[in-house]
Parts: sequence; structure tokens; C-alpha cells
Amino acid sequence: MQNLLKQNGGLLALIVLFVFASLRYTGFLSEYNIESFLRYNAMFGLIALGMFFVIITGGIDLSVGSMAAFASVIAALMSPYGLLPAVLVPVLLCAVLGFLNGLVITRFKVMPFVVTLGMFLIARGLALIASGQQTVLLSSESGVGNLGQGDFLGFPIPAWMLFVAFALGTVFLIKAPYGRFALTIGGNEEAARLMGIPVEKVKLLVYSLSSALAGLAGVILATQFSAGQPNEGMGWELTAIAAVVVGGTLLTGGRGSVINTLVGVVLLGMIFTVLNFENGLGHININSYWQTVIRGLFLLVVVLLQSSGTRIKLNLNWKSA
Amino acid sequence: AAQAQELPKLAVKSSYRIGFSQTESDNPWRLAFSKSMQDEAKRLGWTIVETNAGGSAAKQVADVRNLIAQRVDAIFISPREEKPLAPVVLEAKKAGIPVIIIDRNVDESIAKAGNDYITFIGSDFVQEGKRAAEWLVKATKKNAKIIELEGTTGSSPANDRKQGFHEYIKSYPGMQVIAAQTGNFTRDEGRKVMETLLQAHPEVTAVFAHNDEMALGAITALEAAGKKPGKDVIIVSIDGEKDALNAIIAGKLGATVECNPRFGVKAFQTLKDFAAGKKIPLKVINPDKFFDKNNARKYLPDAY
Amino acid sequence: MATREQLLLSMEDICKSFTGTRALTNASLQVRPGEVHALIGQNGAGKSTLLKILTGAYRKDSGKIWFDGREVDFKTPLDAQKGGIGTIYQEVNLVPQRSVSENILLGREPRKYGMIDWKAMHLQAQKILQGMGIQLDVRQELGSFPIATQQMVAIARAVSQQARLVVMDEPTSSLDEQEVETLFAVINKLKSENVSVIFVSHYLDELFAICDQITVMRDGKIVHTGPIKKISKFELVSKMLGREVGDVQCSGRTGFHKQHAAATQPLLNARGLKQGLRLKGVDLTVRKGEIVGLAGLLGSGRTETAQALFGAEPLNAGEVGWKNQTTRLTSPRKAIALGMGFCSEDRKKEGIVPHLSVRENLTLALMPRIAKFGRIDVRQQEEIVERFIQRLGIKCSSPEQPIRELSGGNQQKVLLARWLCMNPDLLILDEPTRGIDVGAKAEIQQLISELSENGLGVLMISSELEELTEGCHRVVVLREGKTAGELAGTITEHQIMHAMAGTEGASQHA
Amino acid sequence: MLESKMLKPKNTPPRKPLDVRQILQQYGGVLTLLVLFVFNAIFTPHFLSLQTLNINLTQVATIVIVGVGMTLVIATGGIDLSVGSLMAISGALAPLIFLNHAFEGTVLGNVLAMTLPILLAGVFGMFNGFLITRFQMQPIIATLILFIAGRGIAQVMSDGKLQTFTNPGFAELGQGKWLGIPIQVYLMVLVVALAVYLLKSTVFGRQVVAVGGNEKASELAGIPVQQVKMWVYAISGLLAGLAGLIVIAVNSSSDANQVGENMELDAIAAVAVGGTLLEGGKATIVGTLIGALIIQLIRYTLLAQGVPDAVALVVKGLIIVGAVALQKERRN
Ligand SMILES: Nc1ncnc2c1ncn2[C@@H]1O[C@H](COP(=O)(O)OP(=O)(O)OP(=O)(O)O)[C@@H](O)[C@H]1O
Ligand SMILES: Nc1ncnc2c1ncn2[C@@H]1O[C@H](COP(=O)(O)OP(=O)(O)OP(=O)(O)O)[C@@H](O)[C@H]1O
Ligand SMILES: [Mg+2]
Ligand SMILES: [Mg+2]
Repeated sequence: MQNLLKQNGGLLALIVLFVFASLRYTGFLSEYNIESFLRYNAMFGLIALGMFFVIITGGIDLSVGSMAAFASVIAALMSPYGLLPAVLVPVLLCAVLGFLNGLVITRFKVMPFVVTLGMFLIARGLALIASGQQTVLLSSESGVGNLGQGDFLGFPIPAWMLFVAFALGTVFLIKAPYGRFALTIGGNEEAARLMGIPVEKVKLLVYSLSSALAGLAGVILATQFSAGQPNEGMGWELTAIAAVVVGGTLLTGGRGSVINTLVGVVLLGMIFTVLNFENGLGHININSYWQTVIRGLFLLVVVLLQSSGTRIKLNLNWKSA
Repeated sequence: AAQAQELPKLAVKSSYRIGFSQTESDNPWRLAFSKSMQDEAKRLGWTIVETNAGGSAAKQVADVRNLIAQRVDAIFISPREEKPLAPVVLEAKKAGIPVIIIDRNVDESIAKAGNDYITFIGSDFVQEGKRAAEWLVKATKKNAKIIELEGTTGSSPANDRKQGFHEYIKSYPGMQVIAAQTGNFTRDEGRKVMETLLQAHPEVTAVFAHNDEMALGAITALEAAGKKPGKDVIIVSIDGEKDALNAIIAGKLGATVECNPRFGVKAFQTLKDFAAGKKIPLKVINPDKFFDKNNARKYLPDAY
Repeated sequence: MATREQLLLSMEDICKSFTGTRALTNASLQVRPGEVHALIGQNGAGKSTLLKILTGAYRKDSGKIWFDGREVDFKTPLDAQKGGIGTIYQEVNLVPQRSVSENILLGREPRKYGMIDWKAMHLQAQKILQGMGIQLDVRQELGSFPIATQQMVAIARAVSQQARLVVMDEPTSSLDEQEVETLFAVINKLKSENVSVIFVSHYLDELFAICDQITVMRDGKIVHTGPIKKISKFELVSKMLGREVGDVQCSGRTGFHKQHAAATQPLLNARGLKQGLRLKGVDLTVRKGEIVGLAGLLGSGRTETAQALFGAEPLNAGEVGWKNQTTRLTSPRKAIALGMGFCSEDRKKEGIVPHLSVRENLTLALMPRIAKFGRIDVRQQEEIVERFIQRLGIKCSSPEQPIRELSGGNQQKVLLARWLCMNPDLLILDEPTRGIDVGAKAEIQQLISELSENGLGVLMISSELEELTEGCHRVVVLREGKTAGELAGTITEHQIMHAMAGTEGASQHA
Repeated sequence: MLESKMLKPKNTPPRKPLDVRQILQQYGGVLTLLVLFVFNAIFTPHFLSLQTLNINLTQVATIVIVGVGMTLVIATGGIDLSVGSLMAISGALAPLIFLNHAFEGTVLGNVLAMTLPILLAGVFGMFNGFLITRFQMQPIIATLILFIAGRGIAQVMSDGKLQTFTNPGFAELGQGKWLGIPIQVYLMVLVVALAVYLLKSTVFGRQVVAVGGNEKASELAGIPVQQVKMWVYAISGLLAGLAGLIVIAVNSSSDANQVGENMELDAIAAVAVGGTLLEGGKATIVGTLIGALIIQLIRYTLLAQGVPDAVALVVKGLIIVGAVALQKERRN
């Protein structure tokens, strides 16, 4: 029972916040609001999913934000050639950069933090170079923009992509050997190696995957906002890391849940929405710097909820042992 | 007047609930901008809902959508990027909410002033760059070795001011840009970059900074290197903030092109006029002054 | 000598240097099909290194390895696994957060359409464990089981790989007798299937019970190899230590020489200790100059008791008296300030600080004491370290060598020294001689005896009954988290076993 | 056997190639620094001058000061993302003090303005430590909270305004010189020297490393683990506070939005390039100094060579990863 609470501390916070907001603000539950929320946060969801797989191996990927910006530029550059190139080329290019991340991490044994910090700079530089330091407009003839702006069965396409990705992610983590390998490596890398698990291949895979998903987020960025933007994605890596952690995953690796990561993404996104709505009530006038303070406090509360939950779990284990 | 019929209507009321989507609030210019909006709203007794996109066009679109979902009476948008923000203006129109665009415009091929939004109240970055160049050409008698301190790489004020400046000096072969590096619009980086460039290019005679803060940083760097800003090296910049006017009075800064952040009064007045059914021009350019040693003292009390 | 074709494994002239130390010099090892081959040597002799080279965990500097008639050079443990070698490493090298089934089968899990077939996987894991006579919930996290169970899982993983050769590096060091029996049954079964086993252990009895051939290592070299039947224990020990048979002194079977000195003032007096569901009422007393043994089956709560007494785990109930005053044990810091020391059973997780040098590891607890105004007196520190390195015969290239580079047994000695240098009144030792070679073991036991004669109180947890019977003045026996009995005077293994099991024969608590 | 002996009369294993790697590993940082230096000496005009040295040292001072605190934090296996925001907080407070009517123009005002903000930043650092020790929060998240909220707090303190001032006494901190060398360089050297001493020779310093190496073992050896952690975050906060003061003193202006922006990345990069293990347990202050100098020299070189910002980002990323890769230990 309390174990449930711990694992779902984030979910609990989300439900509370959601109920609170739907009762308090008119327009919060409107179809328009929910769809626009999903359309925007789909990008963070995809990035957080990639980050999740990196983090369960005990690594970290700081390059995702720059990677998304790079992908958005490439997608915009490829947009005149049609949907397929505009999606595949940026995603593949990012996957290659991610593969390079993984290669340096496994071959030269450089800490993931440093390698991806390097890529954080490099990908940003590449985005600026490729775009000529300008916003690159998406071609409007090819209809590529539909991918970000259109609906499928009355639901935003980016949101579909998000749900499919998370469904696949869940299956991958639970059922696919490489998903289990990733968890195992995070648990104890040396042991995993001695157990004969192909540690290097798994790492190459997760870093490529993380970058490819960041690339996909970049494609959504370009198509949804009709432009490749080399200066976008600042700080996205921290949002993604925060979402993964709020989802109850340990940064030391070895444990985590895909669905709770989604909960983390939605929760963090909802903080912004709720702050905006609260401002709109006109009772208080929170200027932008107070908003930052409140956002920080909110994160504090959510994480505190998680950490006290952690202790409940430990105590419980003793009793059931 | 014919076009105005296609715009959503705004009932005449004594007080409105206004949404204001600010693109970022991490520099004095933006903060002065936001403050003038807040002050005017307070003066009128209106409610203003300000959102801050933190420099992200994507977040700004989400913010505007959020304002639409809240069904505010009207929305002011200071867009981060022209194209990404255009579609959401159409969404506001569809929801029956009139929009005024401030500072930078949105893509006119997607959303048209007078048709999809009321009007654009703005400044012209390219023009600012040109005016800075114009002054510098005169001040240096068409001969200068210039260091250009650029704004944040890839941002539109940086790109446009650069463009305007370079377009103008093109026809003066004596005006030579010997180095151009970004100082990210900040005083600290402006100083650091200038310190470094001074070492590599001691022959410099002029500086063009994309904003006042970097110009002030450059002045510190020049003084530390034992040069006299205003004499050995002539500096021109853009914005017109208080410190810059002080520097002009002290003879350190040559001139600065005003880029007035105080849109509040004009923006709210325009909205009131619109509600009252008056005809609104499709473009309202905030008149930008030009400050040099002749008028700096006079305008100092008004500077932000 | 047999040719390569007749042998299953032939390692020839293997050399290996680590920065600073030469771990192996022309070491050779031959194993025939279906034979159980003992590998023995002092701590740091190079056993683990040799085996890690075989399984691809380390790369050799030079030498050749022939396996199954072909020359091989395994680059990763995975290669070796695929090549037909299953391995149990010295430290339990499994992943505690994963389930038991995954730990046994990961890497060769049953699949359906490329995806893991969990049902089949759990079933298969269960069957493997059942084959070894173990019944447990294979879906649970491995970390929730005691170390011994984890060790059995490691064994299950290695032997279920259909390997031609199973390498076991000290598999029994954390097992109790019953589980050792189980392991021997497994080994015999492997043997009957013509699978070979390399078996490393510091328990000579075990070697003689199960092995066919024996290879003795000393200082990275092979000093003897031959059938085990043809060598006596004494010869073996003398070969290991590099001394003549006559020199190897052995009064008892352990290095203890118990003085039946009348016990004096009580030092530690614990009554009714309770904690969670693990401890349900432990009573025990340690007096000055007394060695008290703490016996019990696996999971009986010995480690918990020790940790609670040291303040590492908060108590729910119970009273603790220290030198006639009641105290509350809230943290290891406080316990140390009172004059206690505690040597944990899990040296990798709770003992060593891997990147730090031997010097700093040894003085980790002592540091505040040899500091003036927060500054460490390095001269004094070095002196102390030098003294203990000599006294305990710690084998390291210099006091500045990082402790992670030391062999397991030598790490254990450094940890012992960490506490001895504190001059404590009471030393709590949880399995102090686990993984330590016979020579060093006797030395350590002797040292404990001497210290107790000088007034040190010792509480010693041990799974080796002879250590308890020969070394301890009294033995407190725990059963299911409670003190089940206390033995004093001439203690026999028989008595302890009865008390542990809860059958007749144990004298009740005085 | 015999043949090989005849071929190689000396009975030592071939060691030559191995040594090069070892040298790289040990001195990779210094080597990178040297290469950058020589490159500039040849290709950058006016590089070999006292002025250039001064510029580089003043520009690197704040990275080093913050990097020292970061080194200690990382040595315990943690990380501190909040340093930039703490710089902003300290930078926002100081002008509030010396521009306050009660103190304006007084020495006391300047003294308070140079101490209180540092202490405040230290208190915030302690708050980080509190979250991490008391609630077992993961450092990256615990410090992310102040990373986000801290800048907001600084803006609230200064009401979001750019605070500019003319205060020669206070400005000494950033602009003053003594014997031709900027004051902030002395401060940097002092901080480094103290930290080297702290980490090498004091009980606290060794406990910091021990906690990072094995927390459980340290606890059992009687090390006050929670206190040690608390203190490293406090120290990191204090040093960030000092760096914040230097930045505003140099510019005679405090902008809560900008002071210390991206400092956490520079500091962490300096620590990593310097050879400290990010997983804790091994740390070098001098390494961090070298790491910071490398980062500074990269920046200087790229600027002086007129490399466009976009390309500079790529080069900077490559050099950081390369410098760390150079120093990696060989795997057995
Ligand atoms: N990774 C390493 N780096 C440096 N030296 C090492 C390393 N691993 C082992 N050594 C050294 O090699 C020698 C042999 O160690 P090894 O672990 O093989 O001994 P062992 O015979 O298994 O001892 P034990 O019985 O204590 O397990 C020791 O001197 C040890 O210090
Ligand atoms: N359910 C459990 N959850 C967590 N840890 C457990 C659990 N069961 C056992 N352990 C751990 O297993 C170890 C052995 O438990 P315990 O201390 O009760 O046995 P012991 O008598 O000391 O046996 P030994 O030391 O020989 O393994 C302890 O370290 C304990 O923390
Ligand atoms: Mg060994
Ligand atoms: Mg135990």
C-alpha cells in the first residue's frame, strides 16, 4: 500500500494538482487547453524517455537540448524534399552524434557527463553553423508542418508520437533483453560485464537512442512551429533530468519506470500551466521572477514527497522481511 | 474600417483582463518593457496576465495558447520569432480574442495586420543598426578600424542590427570591421571579449556594440588597458539606457540609438481606441530618439 | 605431462604486471576434463588474477592459453562464457537490484519473438535452483536475500551455463556448512558430466574433500602441482608459505591460544535488543579481556546485532550498558568515541575506500586523533602505518598503493589494522578471517588472543565453529533474532550446533 | 624462451609505448595547457605580454574560485548546479547594502557588503546540503531547485532591476591592483592555496575524499558523513558568493539575470578537465586550476583568432572531451 505511494509519489502529486486546477480554473479542462498542452510537452516527453534509458545505465546525457535544436534546423533544411527526408535525416544524424557520444564513453572511458557536455557545445555549434545563425523557415508547400500541427483521429500527432514512444519504451524496458541489460548495467556495471553482458553495445544503443529521440523532438519543434531554431532547447536537458527523477528513477541507475517518467514530464509541464492560470485569476500578480521562485519551490515539494516516500518504503521492507 | 470587421470585436468596458506574452525577461531592456506594461495596467485598473517564455519561441506558443484557454479579453504578444508565433495569432482570432503585436512582428504572410491582429507596434532593428553606422561614419570621418560586439548569436536583434550597420558602411571603404565577436548582450561578457580583442587588435579606433550593456563593458576594458574611450576609441551602441546616457555625458560613449522599451502607454491606448471603434494604422512605429552629447543630459531623467 | 589435446585447459607461462606490482610470473595451470582442480596460495599469491585472465576480465601481458584443444584469447567475460567457461568471481558479482531469475539467466534468457519470455525464465531459474536443492521466490530482487543466498545464486548462474569448465574463486567463504554440502553435490554432478572445475579456497579440509588435483601458488609463481592425494596438509601449508615443514607451527587448528583468565569488569552489557523484525531480544555481555563468540545460523541476526551495538542501525528497544553506565548507541561515531571498533563482514561495500591509499584506509578512523587543529600529523601517521603493515604482514607495494589494488585478504588485514591502531576497549569483528589464507589467519587469530590478554574485549562473529571453540571464552548463540543460549568453559562444536539448531544439549543462559 | 632472451639482452618487458600513455595520463592537463600556450605564443599577436597574462588571470579567477568549491562537492560524489544562481544572489545583495541610506559611502557599508552576501550564499549552500543529507535527495536535483529558484530570489531582491553603482572602495575587489597584479588574482591564489592545504593535510579534507569513495565505510569508520557533506555545499556556496561579488565589482553593476550565468557548466568542466573523478573519491585542486586555465585559454584563443562563435562552440566541445580523454587511466 505505502509501497504504492512511494513508487507513485509523482502520480499522486499530479492527480492532486490536476484535480485542484480543474476545479479552480475555468478553461483548464477545455479540449483546446489539453491538446495544446500535449502538443507542446510531447517534445519534452520524447527527450525524457531517451534520458530515462541513459540514466538507468548510470549515465547522463546533457546534449539533448542542443541536439533537438540541431535536428530542428536540419528538418527545416530538408523540408522542401518532403516528409520522409525531413524526419529521417535529422533523426539519423542525431543518432550518429549520439553514437559518437557512446563511442567516446565506452572506448575512451570518459565520464558521460563530460562527453555529453562536449556534445552539448558541439551540437549547438553545428546547429548555428547549419542554419547560418538564422531561423530556418520550414517549407510550407511540402506539408511537412502537418506533422507538428496536424491531428490524427482528433488528437495532436505529436501526442500520438509521445504515447507510441512510451508504449514501445515500456515494452523495451520490460521485455527486450537490451532493456534489461540497461537496467543491469546501472545496477552494477562491473558485475554486468563479468556476467557477460555486452556493456559497450548497450551503452552505444542508449546514447544513440537518446539522441535519436532528441532528434525526433527537434523534428516536432521544427514542424510545429514552422521553423528550425538553432537557439531553441536551452535547458531542456535539465527539464528532462528533472522529469526522470520526479518519476522516481535513481540517477545512480539500476531502477526506474518508464510510465512514471511520463508522469514526471506531465507534472513539470503542468506547473507552468497552473502558474499561468493562477496569474489569470487576478487575485495575485506574480511577476516573472516570482514565478521562477515558485517553480523552484514546487519542484522542492514534489521531490520532498518522493524522498519521504523513499523512507517509508525502507521501513516497510523491514516489516515484511 | 472594412478590414476591421474581420477582426474579433472588443466590447467597451471600464476594465479588461489582458494577456501579455513576453518572450523573455533576462535583461534590463525586457524588464523595463514588462514594467511599463504592468504600470499602465495598474494605472488603468486592468488585470494583466503576464507569461514569460524564457527565450523559447516554442514555450511562447504554449503560453499564448494558455492565455487563449483562459479566455482573456485581449492579448499582447512580443514575439520571439516571426514565423513560429504567426499561427497562434490565427488561433486567437478564431477564439475571438483580439491581438496586438509588440516589438518584433510575426510573419505577415501567415497573419496579417488589420485582418488577423489589430496592429504591430514596434521598433526597427535594421534601422537602428543603420543609424548607429551613420553616426559612426561621421564621427570617425569615414575612417575607422572597428570592433563589433555582437548580441547573442542567432538572435534577431543581433542579426538585424548587424545587417543594418554593414549595409550602411558598405559604401565607405575606410570603415573596416577588424573583429566581430559575440558578447551575448551582457556587460560582463562584453568586457571580457573586449579585453581579449584589444590584445589581439590594439590598432582599433572604434567600437560598435549591439547594445549599451556591452558598450559599457567595453569602456571598462578600454580603461583597464589604459586607453581613453571616447578619444582613442570611439564607441556607438543601441538602446539608450540610463548608464549609457551617463557615459555619453562623461564623454566615454559617443552615441546610442534609442530602442524604447516603454510600449505600455501606446499599447493600451491602441487597444482602447480599437474597442472604441477607431481606425488603427496597420503599423505603429515607436519613434526612437538618438542620444549623443548634445541631448544626453536633457533626456537623462527619462531614461530607463 | 599430458599433451594439450588431452587437457581441457592449459595456461602456459602467463605473466601479468599491474602498475607497480608483478602479479604473475610464468604461471602455468593444467586441467584435465572432468577433474576438480584446487588452486591454493596465500592472499595476494595471484590466484584471482590468473583466473581473471583466463575468463577475459584482465588481459595477460604474455603467455598462451589453450582451451579444448585450441589456442584462445578471451577478450571479454562474454567471450569466455561463449567459449564454454562459467565463472564465480571472488566477490559476489551480481546485480542486487535485479531479480534472482535475471541474475541467473540474463544474457541467455529464453526469448519469444526476440522478447524475453518471463514465464519461461522464472520457471527455468526455479528449476536450476531446485536442482541445487534451493527453494526461493525467483521474482524477488536478489539484494533482498542474505549474502549466502546471493552466493548460491552466483553458483547457479555459473553451473547452469552448460560450460566445459567452471571456475570458482572462493565460493564457500560466505556459505555455511549445509550450503557447502550443497555446493559439493553440485560439483560432483558436474564431474559426472565430465565438466571440470577450478576451485579456490582457503579451507584445506574442503580441498581434500572435493578436489583431485592441486596447484599451489606463491608470489605469482606456481610452486607445486600434482594429485591432492599425494600431498599432506602440512606439506601444502609449507609450500604455500615457502617454509620448511618443521617451521610450520600448529598448536591447535587455529592460531588461538586461549587463556582461561577470570573475566573481570563488564565492558558491554546488552539487554533485550530489538530492531525491526530482525532482532527480537538479544542479551549479551562482554567483559574486559574476554573474547566472546557470537554464533548462529545464517540470518539469525548476528550481523544485525553487531551493527546495532556499534550504533550503525537504530534500535527499537533494549538497554545497553557500557562500563557500568547505560548509554544510547546512536551512531558509529559515538561508539568509536566510547572505545569500540567494528570490522564489517562486507569489506567491499562497508570497508574499503577504493581510491584511497593503504595508509589512508588504515588510519581512516584514527585521523581525527592524530591531528592538531584539524591538521593531520603525517609523520605519526606514516609511523603507525608502517608498524601495522609489518605487524600484520600486509602485502602491498607501498603504503601509498590504492587499496583496491590489494588482494582480498590483504584488504581485510588493512581493515583490521584500521581498528587495532585505535587501541579500542572493545572490538566487534564480523567474520574477521573470511577469505584470509591459513598463514595470515593464524597470525590474526594469534593477534586477537594477545590483544585480549592485554585487556581488549572482543565480540567475534564467525561461521567457523573451530574458531569459536578454540578462541572464545564464551559463546553466545543466536536463533531467530534472540539469544538462544550461552556456552562457557570448554566449549565443543557439538554444543554450539545444538544451540544454533534449537535442539537439546545446550546449557541455558546463566 | 632462449631466443627471445638473445634478442632482448635486457630482461625487462618492453615498456616504451606504455610510458607515453602514462605521461599523458598524468600530465595530460598540463600538456594541453602547454600546447595552447605555445600555439598562442606563435599565432596570436601580442600574446606574450604581462597585460595578456593579467587579462587571462582576471577572467579565470571566478571560474577557479567556484571550481574549487565544485571540486570539494564532486569529491564527495555530489554536484552543485546552483553556483551561478548563488553568485547572482550574492551579487544582488551587496549593492542593496552599500547603496542603503544607512551605510551609503561608509567603510562599514563596504565591509558588510563584502561579508554578508558571501555568508548568505553560504547559508543557501547549506540549504542544498540540508536537502541532500536530511532527505537523501540526489544532489543534481537538490541543487537544481536553487538553480531555478535562486535566480528568481536574486531578482526579487533587486526587484529585477539592473543595479549600477559608483563605489571605488567596493570596486577595488574587481578592478584594484596590488604590485601590478589584480586583487582578484590574489584572492584566487589564496583560495586555491587554502583548498590545497585543506584537501591534502586536514582531517576534514581527507574525510571529504573518503565520503566520496565509500560513504558506508566512512560512516562505519566514524566519519561524520552528513556534516562533511553539509560543509562542502556550504563552502561551495561561500565561494560562489565571493565570485559573485568579484563579478559585480569588475563591472560596477549587478544584473541578477546575468551574474554567474552558465557558471556551473564552466566550473564542472574545469573540474573534469582537471582530472577529478565525477563519481567522487578522488580530487585535485591544482588539477581544477589547470582545467580552468585550459578553458580560459581556449576561449581566449578562439576570440583572438576571430573564430566565429558557432565554430568556437564545436572546437571548445572537442577540446574539453579530448583533454579528459587524454588523462584516462588505462584499462587492465
Ligand atoms: N587491479 C589491480 N591493480 C593492481 N594490482 C593488483 C590488481 N589486482 C590484483 N593486484 C595485485 O596482484 C597480486 C595478486 O592478487 P590476487 O587478487 O590475484 O590474489 P589472490 O591470490 O586471489 O589473493 P586472495 O586469496 O587474497 O584473494 C596482489 O599483489 C595484488 O595486490
Ligand atoms: N529482507 C532483507 N532485506 C534486507 N537485507 C537483508 C534481508 N535479509 C537479510 N538481509 C541482510 O543479509 C545479511 C545477513 O543477515 P543477518 O545479519 O540476519 O545474518 P547473520 O547471522 O549475520 O548471517 P551472516 O552474517 O552469516 O550472513 C545482513 O547483512 C542483512 O542486512
Ligand atoms: Mg583472490
Ligand atoms: Mg553476518
